[in-house]
Amino acid sequence: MIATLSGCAGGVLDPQGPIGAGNRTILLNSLAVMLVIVIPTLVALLLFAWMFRASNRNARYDPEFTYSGRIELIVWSIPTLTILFLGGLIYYGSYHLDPRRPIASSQPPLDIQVVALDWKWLFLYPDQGVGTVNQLVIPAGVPVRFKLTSASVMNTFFVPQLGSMIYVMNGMQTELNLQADREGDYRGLSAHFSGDGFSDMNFRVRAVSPDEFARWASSLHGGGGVLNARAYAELARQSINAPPASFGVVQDGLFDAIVRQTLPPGPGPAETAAGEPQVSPKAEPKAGTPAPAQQPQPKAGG
Amino acid sequence: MLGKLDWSAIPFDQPIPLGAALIVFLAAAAVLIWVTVKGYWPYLWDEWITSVDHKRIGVMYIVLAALMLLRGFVDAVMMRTQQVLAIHGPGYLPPEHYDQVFSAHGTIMIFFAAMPFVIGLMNFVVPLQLGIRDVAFPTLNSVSFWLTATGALLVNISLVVGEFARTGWLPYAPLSETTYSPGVGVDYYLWSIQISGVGTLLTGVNLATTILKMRAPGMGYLHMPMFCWTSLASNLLIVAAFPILTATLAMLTLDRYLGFHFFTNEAGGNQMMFMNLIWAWGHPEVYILVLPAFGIYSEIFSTFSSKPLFGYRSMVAATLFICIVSFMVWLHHFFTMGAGADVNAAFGIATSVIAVGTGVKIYNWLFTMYGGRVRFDTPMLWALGFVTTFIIGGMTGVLLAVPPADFMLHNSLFLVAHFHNVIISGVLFAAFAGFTYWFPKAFGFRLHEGWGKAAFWFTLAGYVLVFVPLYILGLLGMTRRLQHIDLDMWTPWLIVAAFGILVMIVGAACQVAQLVVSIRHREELRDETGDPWDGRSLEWSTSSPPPFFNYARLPHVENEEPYWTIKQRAMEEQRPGEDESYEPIEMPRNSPTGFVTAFFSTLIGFALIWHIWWLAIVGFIGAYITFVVFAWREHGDYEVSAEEVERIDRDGRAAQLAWLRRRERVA
Amino acid sequence: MSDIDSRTDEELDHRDSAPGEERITEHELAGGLSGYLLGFGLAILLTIASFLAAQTGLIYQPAVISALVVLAIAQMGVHLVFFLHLTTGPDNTNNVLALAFGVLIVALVVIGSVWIMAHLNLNMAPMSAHQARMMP
Amino acid sequence: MSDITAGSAPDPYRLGRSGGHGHGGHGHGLLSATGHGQGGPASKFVTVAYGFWIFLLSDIIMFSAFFAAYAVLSTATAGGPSGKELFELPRVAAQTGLLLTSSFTGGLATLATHRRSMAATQFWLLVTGLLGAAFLFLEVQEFAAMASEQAGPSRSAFLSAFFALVGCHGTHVGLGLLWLGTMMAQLWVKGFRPEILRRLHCFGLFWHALDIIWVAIFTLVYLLGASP
Ligand code: HEA
Ligand code: HEA
Ligand code: CUA
Ligand SMILES: [Cu+2]
Repeated sequence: MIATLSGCAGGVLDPQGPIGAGNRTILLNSLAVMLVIVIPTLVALLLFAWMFRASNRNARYDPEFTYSGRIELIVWSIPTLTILFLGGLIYYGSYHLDPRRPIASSQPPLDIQVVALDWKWLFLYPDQGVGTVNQLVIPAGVPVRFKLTSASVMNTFFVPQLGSMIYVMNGMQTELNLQADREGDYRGLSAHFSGDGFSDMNFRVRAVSPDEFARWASSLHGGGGVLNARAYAELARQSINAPPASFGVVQDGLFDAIVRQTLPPGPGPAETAAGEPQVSPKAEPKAGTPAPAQQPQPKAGG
Repeated sequence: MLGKLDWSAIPFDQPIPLGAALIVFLAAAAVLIWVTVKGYWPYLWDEWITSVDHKRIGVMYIVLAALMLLRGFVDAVMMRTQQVLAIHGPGYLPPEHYDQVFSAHGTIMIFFAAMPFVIGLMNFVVPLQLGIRDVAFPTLNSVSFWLTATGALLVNISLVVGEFARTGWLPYAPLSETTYSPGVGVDYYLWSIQISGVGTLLTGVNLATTILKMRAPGMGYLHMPMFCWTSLASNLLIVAAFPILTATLAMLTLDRYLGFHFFTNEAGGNQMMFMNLIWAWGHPEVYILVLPAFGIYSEIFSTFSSKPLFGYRSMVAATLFICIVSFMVWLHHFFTMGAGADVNAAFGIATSVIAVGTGVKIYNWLFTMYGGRVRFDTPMLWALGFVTTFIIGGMTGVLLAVPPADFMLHNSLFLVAHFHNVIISGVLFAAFAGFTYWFPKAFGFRLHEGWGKAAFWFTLAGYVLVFVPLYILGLLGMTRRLQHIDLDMWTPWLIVAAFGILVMIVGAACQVAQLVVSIRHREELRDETGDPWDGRSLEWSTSSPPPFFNYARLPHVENEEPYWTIKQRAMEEQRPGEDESYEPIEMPRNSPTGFVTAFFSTLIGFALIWHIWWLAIVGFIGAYITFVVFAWREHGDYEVSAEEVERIDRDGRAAQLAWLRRRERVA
Repeated sequence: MSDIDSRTDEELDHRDSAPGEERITEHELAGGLSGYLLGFGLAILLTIASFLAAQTGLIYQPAVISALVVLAIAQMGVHLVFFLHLTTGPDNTNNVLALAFGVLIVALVVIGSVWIMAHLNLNMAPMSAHQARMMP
Repeated sequence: MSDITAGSAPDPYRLGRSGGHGHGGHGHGLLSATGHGQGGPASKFVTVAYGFWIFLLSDIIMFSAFFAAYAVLSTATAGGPSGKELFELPRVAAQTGLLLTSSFTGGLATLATHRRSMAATQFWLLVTGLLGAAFLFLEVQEFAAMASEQAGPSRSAFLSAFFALVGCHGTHVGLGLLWLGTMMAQLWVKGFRPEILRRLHCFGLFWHALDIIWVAIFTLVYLLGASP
């Protein structure tokens, strides 16, 4: 089972970047320390229950054995010592793997802004001037500095193989630093339930070489799709299983406008579908019939 | 006239819930008709519905809990089957229904299955163990029960009329605000939890007062049985935590009903505050559930090892330690919100410190068995099943308390596996263990051992088969609350989990069979001694079922194992002694107050959910009138004459005396 | 705990007073009417002091908050002692313990929440100074 | 530790409190014994008052959640008016005086019950109620004024928290008045019976507790909010 576990790609035990690796090491360290006392405890439990079974007449019956100062002392101190060590791990781990902490690297970090919409992810590349929906392209080996917010309800941005997740909330901005060490395709998702379309709030993360990243960004830049306030309002309406899309032009300051709520939060179900609140609004039909928001019409060039 | 309520509220277009609801309601109607035809109403009304006897109320709590457990279990089965059927497909539950299922499952399990089960056991056992005749406020006790039942009723009404919340068992804002949840689902949640929460709070006040102020003569704090200690801690936590829940849900209600902005996206509302407050209640809540469970296990380990509890004082200290520390850790539910390293480290360390108190308990149970004579009756099996699996669940809890690890496992199925791992072994097994252990006390006959053991083994196996895969799935990056799945990597484990749930169904069936078989064979299983397990605390000293006044004379207590001492002395002195005079005693009178209050609160709740304002006003006036009528009533108590006490008492313990004599002859 | 053990019930009996119940003994400083009067007077003085502290410049401005908090705690103490007849006597132990538990929880909830929320708000304020500089 | 049973018969039912062990012996001796434990169940008066005391603590904890929310949201004015612009301290001073005095007269009513003086008790209870009603009147007036100035609870999170916190206290005062009225009627009809005395005692606890909460409100909400 252990073999299948570690051999299996895609989980949190198969990290592809320094943050995920750090998290995993801490996880395994803590686990190991605890197993050291949990396993003997488990064995002792079963052993004592069996040894002192009523039918075993060889076992000593000692109903007076109800207190032992020595045992009490041991019983309190073993867990205490374990927790002391674990406390150190928690303390240092919390500081070194704080999501806001920049990743040490010779490369300057790449800035990406993330907006969780109902129910899709919008990624903006402020320096490249482009944006994508439900697909994230990052350069491998380069630290990425995410700034994240939500257009409506809470979500959690999470790429299991890259490590730490973080909440995204409307009117607020969280920060997260991640890095992919190797090129590859990873799965990204929302880890926090956000409504009926939640199960499809996944995105693909493509870690490519820095050169390829630059090529990708410049090929996109100025190309199809304009993301301005109006297009954003369309995009912010609820839709399920939105296909990946991209924008060659992104209005300046869009992200900050969302964070500072100059762009209003997503409308929720009220303006979706038929427009009137229902007792039990039906889910959108799955895939196939995407709402208009998912195909930004290419209007003007950049 | 009817507010938002109209025919569209009934899901005619959704065959599954409608059919399920129809079955439930037909069954309920059938029961009602049966009761009417048989003419049981007067009996039910006099002996149960209006009863203020803590034992009757305890039993009613447990009946309610068992029913809701079944409902919650059906939800669990639906979720597990949906997740295997919805690999690369839609499954059979569309999202808006699936979302209600997991929300209802969590809500029902915590508030209407686990809480009533635990409260029911405390209600039944604590006064008996304390050697007194009833709780401090018997009528209030009945009100508490009926308020809890009201909450459960409202949740189940949402099956047919309208919908339930689609927000998870804790309605995180802003998803639960009107903008994103315009329907009545969240309102059902709010009012049913508010109403039952008031009931729970009153229970907390009641039992805490009972334990602190009403113990048999001689029972100092350090003579209380362990279960009373953990109940005390749990009820203090109820008193301390439930007001926070009330306040938090009140704020959300104000947001939804009156346009306030506590947690909205607009006008400066702060959604993080909702999480902060709800967990300030939510974390203590899980210890409210598990502390009495620890008490049950303590009783069982000592009884079935034929030994006093090892390290009694240490156990008391650990209980109080957990009680206090549980109020300092709530942030561990949102490490990943980004509060920063200081805050995360502080709360992470505080959380892991709870492992010390829990560990002490585990080791003391271990040494209780050491040097004992361990009997593997069903309650002991549940207890052993508990310790061995709980330490794994506790350990994964401590893993989640390490912030960098939680950054990867938060909201994953690993988390789901953690809390089922601790809650099922910690609370559910304890409920089953306590149920089997005290059942003979309540009804005078034992439960069938064979079926009980079968239920244990199947449930244990199913539980391992369901939740071990969930741990693995969590490590493979699968999050909770997924309505459909599109990753092949997860498939094998989902199939194992689905197989596990089948095994669990067998376990649940054994459980039901155990009850049925035991009732049919009750004469063979009759326990005349009042002490079927060779018990050590006071409840075993009275007859089974105990007379309505529990003890003809309050026992006098000298140490933590009063009944054991009594028995030992009786055996040494070779004679069961004769009685002296009886005295008249005062008992509380039955009262319909609880039931009537519940009736009006159901009206109020339903009216508020559907915005039927006039009905709500009617309900409030009715509730006030009930209150005044109760307050005006002439005699809350009545006197039982000495002769009556003597007669009942002699009847009750004739068999017991015979047993004592038999035992003497053997000795 | 051992304290309780070592007492006989004789001693404890009649020494357990209900919360708020006043057992006037000859040793008590101010009981009955004079107790209420004294409490009322002190409460009025403390209230006036609070209003003065807040409204006049008598107190160094940034420290006003601590003055107010101290005065409020003092006033609550006055209420507890003179109106609710809380004492440190053995007959009141249970009542004081319950109160202490309540105060502990209130403190944990309020201080904990404020601390957590301050950190969260700081980390997530829509526009930090740093960000404002980055604005186009 | 008392060990009176050592010499007596082994039967569980002979372990009751036999004569000679202090307070037992008479009909309701078991119920009237008080104490922290060894003495057996506390008297009904102590039990009821203690239970209510615990309930009050839980009520205060509920307020603490509203206080926490207020503390967190007090700066979230969303461009709307702040406390400094809205709070009128003279009114708050008047409210404080009214509630404090009513707490005091409530105490006088308690003293009157000790003397079993129906007239005095009813009089002081009435005064207490009237003062409470006057307090409530001022509060409603304040709320109405704020709502009419576009500063109602839905204006901003700050105002939501303010209205909820202060309004929750006001609701308690209102419910207290309802209770008080009911109690006065009961006292009138039934006289100084033990259960009436118990309830009056609980009412006293409730009323003083509301005053204590008001101290926190006028300090933390009004004085701090209005201070420059
Ligand atoms: C007390 C709490 C409790 C209990 C006991 C359970 C029990 C179970 N739970 Fe539950 N669960 C929660 C609390 C609980 N759960 C919560 C809080 C959530 C989160 C909800 C959310 O996401 O918001 C959750 C979510 C949850 C999920 C959703 C996971 C996800 O998000 O994807 C799943 C999926 O399988 C699940 C499964 C189960 C199963 C299989 C059991 C089984 O173990 C059930 C076993 C039951 C029995 C074996 C009882 C059978 C016996 C009888 C009915 C007879 C009784 C009769 C007598 C006593 C006479 N649970
Ligand atoms: C009865 C219920 C119960 C119990 C007892 C526990 C016990 C514990 N829980 Fe659990 N928990 C829940 C119910 C429970 N939990 C629920 C319902 C949730 C999720 C709710 C939701 O999100 O919907 C949750 C979530 C949860 C989280 C949040 C994770 C997240 O959201 O990301 C965390 C994190 O710290 C946590 C930690 C712990 C710890 C440290 C314990 C400890 O108390 C465990 C202590 C026990 C042991 C450690 C084992 C025995 C000890 C020894 C053998 C001694 C030696 C061992 C050591 C020194 C390690 N729990
Ligand atoms: Cu939530 Cu910032
Ligand atoms: Cu927790």
